[in-house]
Amino acid sequence: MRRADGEVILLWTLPAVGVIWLSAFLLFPGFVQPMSPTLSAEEVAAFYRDPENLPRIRYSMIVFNWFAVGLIPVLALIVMQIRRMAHRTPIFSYAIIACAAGGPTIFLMADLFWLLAAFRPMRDPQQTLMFNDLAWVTFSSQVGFLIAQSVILALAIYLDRQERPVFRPWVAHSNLVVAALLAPAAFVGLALEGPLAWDGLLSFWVRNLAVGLWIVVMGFVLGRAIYRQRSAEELAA
Amino acid sequence: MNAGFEKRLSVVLLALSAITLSQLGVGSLEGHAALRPNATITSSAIVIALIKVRIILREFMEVRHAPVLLCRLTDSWVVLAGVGLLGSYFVGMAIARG
Amino acid sequence: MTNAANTQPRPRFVPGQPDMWAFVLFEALVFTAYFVVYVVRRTQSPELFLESQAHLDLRVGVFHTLVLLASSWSVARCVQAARERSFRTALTNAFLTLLLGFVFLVSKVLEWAAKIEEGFGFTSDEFFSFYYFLTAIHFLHLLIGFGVLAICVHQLWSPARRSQETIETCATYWHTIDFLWVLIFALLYVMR
Amino acid sequence: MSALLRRIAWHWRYDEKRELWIGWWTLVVFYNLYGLLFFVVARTQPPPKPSLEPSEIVQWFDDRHYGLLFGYAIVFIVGGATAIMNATLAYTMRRMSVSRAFAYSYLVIYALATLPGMLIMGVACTVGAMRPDRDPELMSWLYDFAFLSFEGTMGVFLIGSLVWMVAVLLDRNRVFPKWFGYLNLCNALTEVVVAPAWIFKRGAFAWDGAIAWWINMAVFVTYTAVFLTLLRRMILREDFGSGPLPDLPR
Repeated sequence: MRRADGEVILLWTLPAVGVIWLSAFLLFPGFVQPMSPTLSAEEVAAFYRDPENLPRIRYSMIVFNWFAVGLIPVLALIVMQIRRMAHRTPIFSYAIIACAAGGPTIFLMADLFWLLAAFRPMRDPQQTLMFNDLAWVTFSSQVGFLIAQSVILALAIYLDRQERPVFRPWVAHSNLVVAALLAPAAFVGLALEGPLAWDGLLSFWVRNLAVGLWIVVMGFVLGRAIYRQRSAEELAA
Repeated sequence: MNAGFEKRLSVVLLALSAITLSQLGVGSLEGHAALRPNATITSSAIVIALIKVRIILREFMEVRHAPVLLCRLTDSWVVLAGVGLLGSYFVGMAIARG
Repeated sequence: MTNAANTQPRPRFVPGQPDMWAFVLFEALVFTAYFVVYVVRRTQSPELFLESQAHLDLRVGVFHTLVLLASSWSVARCVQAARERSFRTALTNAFLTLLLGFVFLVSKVLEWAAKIEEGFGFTSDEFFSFYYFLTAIHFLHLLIGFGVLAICVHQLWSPARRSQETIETCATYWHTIDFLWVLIFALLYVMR
Repeated sequence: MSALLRRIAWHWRYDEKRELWIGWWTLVVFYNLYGLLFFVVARTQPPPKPSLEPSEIVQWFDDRHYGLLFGYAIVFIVGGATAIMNATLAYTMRRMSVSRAFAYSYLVIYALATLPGMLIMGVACTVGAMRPDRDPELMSWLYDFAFLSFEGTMGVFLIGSLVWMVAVLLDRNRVFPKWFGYLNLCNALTEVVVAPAWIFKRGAFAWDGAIAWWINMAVFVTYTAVFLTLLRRMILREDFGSGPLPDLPR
């Protein structure tokens, strides 16, 4: 019996989704040089009305809309690995399942607000500003599920007490580091300027690099675990 | 069926129905009187309702055969409801007037 | 299972699951809280409440009360018959209860329809808000009660089941619908 | 303090039930923390009046500017903890003699509940508070969005409680007492009672009303306190078998 059938395919969707996310990220004109929260309503409206920007906003956000849930299969693979760990209860794998839908749903909400703002750029600038705020605040501040899945994964790894643990302890340590790097972004509402603002060092650069780092690290260790599991199963067969 | 028990249930039903029908009398207060708050009617309505509730609890729901704890609990709820409803009526009226 | 052959009332027992009594007492407290809010709001604008209340027909309320009291009586008979292992009688009484519950249901819907026809809706005024709220939340308990009675009938139907405890638990739930209505009747239809 | 740390370390190393205890302590700590954040720091509970004028709403946001921004930031950081809380509660259903479908339904329903349950409200309040000079009409929209998403989303809790109720009533493994199953029904019924909050702006049925908020909150707090206590007992009784749970050890 090969329980891991198809897991390799799911694993290799990760680099594809990564490339797509990165391209959409670069395509959105508000990300490369993140939009400042200090812009006035008129300036924000002008950003959406700019014929240079508008198509790029729409197309990048449509791509995000397609692929926002792209990480869920990878989270499902993590769940499968947690199930192989030496635990007494399925609580940790349940908890990752509970996290899996939360993050993408929130990201989709942010995506909807951006698309709504871009749908009728001639709206009253105050309304465009509100949609823009909603999008950025939702996007930046909603780190709860990302933190939770890192912390839960770390706990699961620490409590995986067997001869050959599924993941090494350093994976748990790095997950905790990622969780710590994500946390400051939750305070995004407190400042319109400086490192906490949504275009700032902590809320934008550190947060998004932490997400990227997590995807790369988990991609590698997950790949190694899955291939090791496959060869072990082939040997057993 | 145990004839004694059956008779008892029917007597209880008749008593409860008779009390309920007697409340139809309030309906005859048409016109002016109907549109005035009436503390007597209100308190009697609440008290009669709670008496009916207690009869239902004791007879139909067989609390009279139940352990003392359940009797006490249901009775304290009946008292609590009475105090709560009458109390909020009279206190509320006093606040509205004052 | 209870000792069903014993026709003498047993010394001190809780009818049905004691757990259901926790539900009964908790719901009774929640409803008491609703009632207190209603009475307090009512005393703050007595004229409005009385004027709207005059549009309710006391006779309909009395009819509803009589129907539910009778349904309580029949379900009590059902329990008693089941205890004496006359399951045929018990089943008849369970069906009678269902029928009476259904009469209440239809009559309540007709009353609501008539009030809406006359132009009194949920948002018409404060009295009618409370009227619809209290009758509707009670109605919801009644709908759950049909499910409960179905369980009771299901138990009585086959000799393989017939758990006296379950039947008594169902009956206790049904009586709760009845005694809560007695209070709602007093507060909506009779009180001045 | 060091004794406490040593105790925790012991449990971490040797306690068979550590995963369950992690779940239980997360539940206890976070319910208290959420209470503190919503009631004391952000001061969004008890809820304000739905009938405020736009200018009063601007004032409302202004009065608790830092409370909202700071309080909800903490909510955002720890909000994901609900995942482990719900996983623990779902585990209780897995331990019952019922189908796993109950545990899975509960898990997914409450994972979804986090959004309308607090995150949308947090986003709306943060956006409202971050620009006090925003158009008052839009502030009023954000205010409605915050409170109606929070209070007016009932289905997840309604169906979630009913799933738990059916599981408890059918269970033969004695995981929870039957009366807790019925208490779930009481909680589900109060979720129905919130619905008029979508219709009324004042009175007992509005989102700050005596019936739609106060009585419901009392029922919810009772329900939560009860299941935390019962969950603790369940963990103490847990034997990791598949049959009925033993009695509480003396």
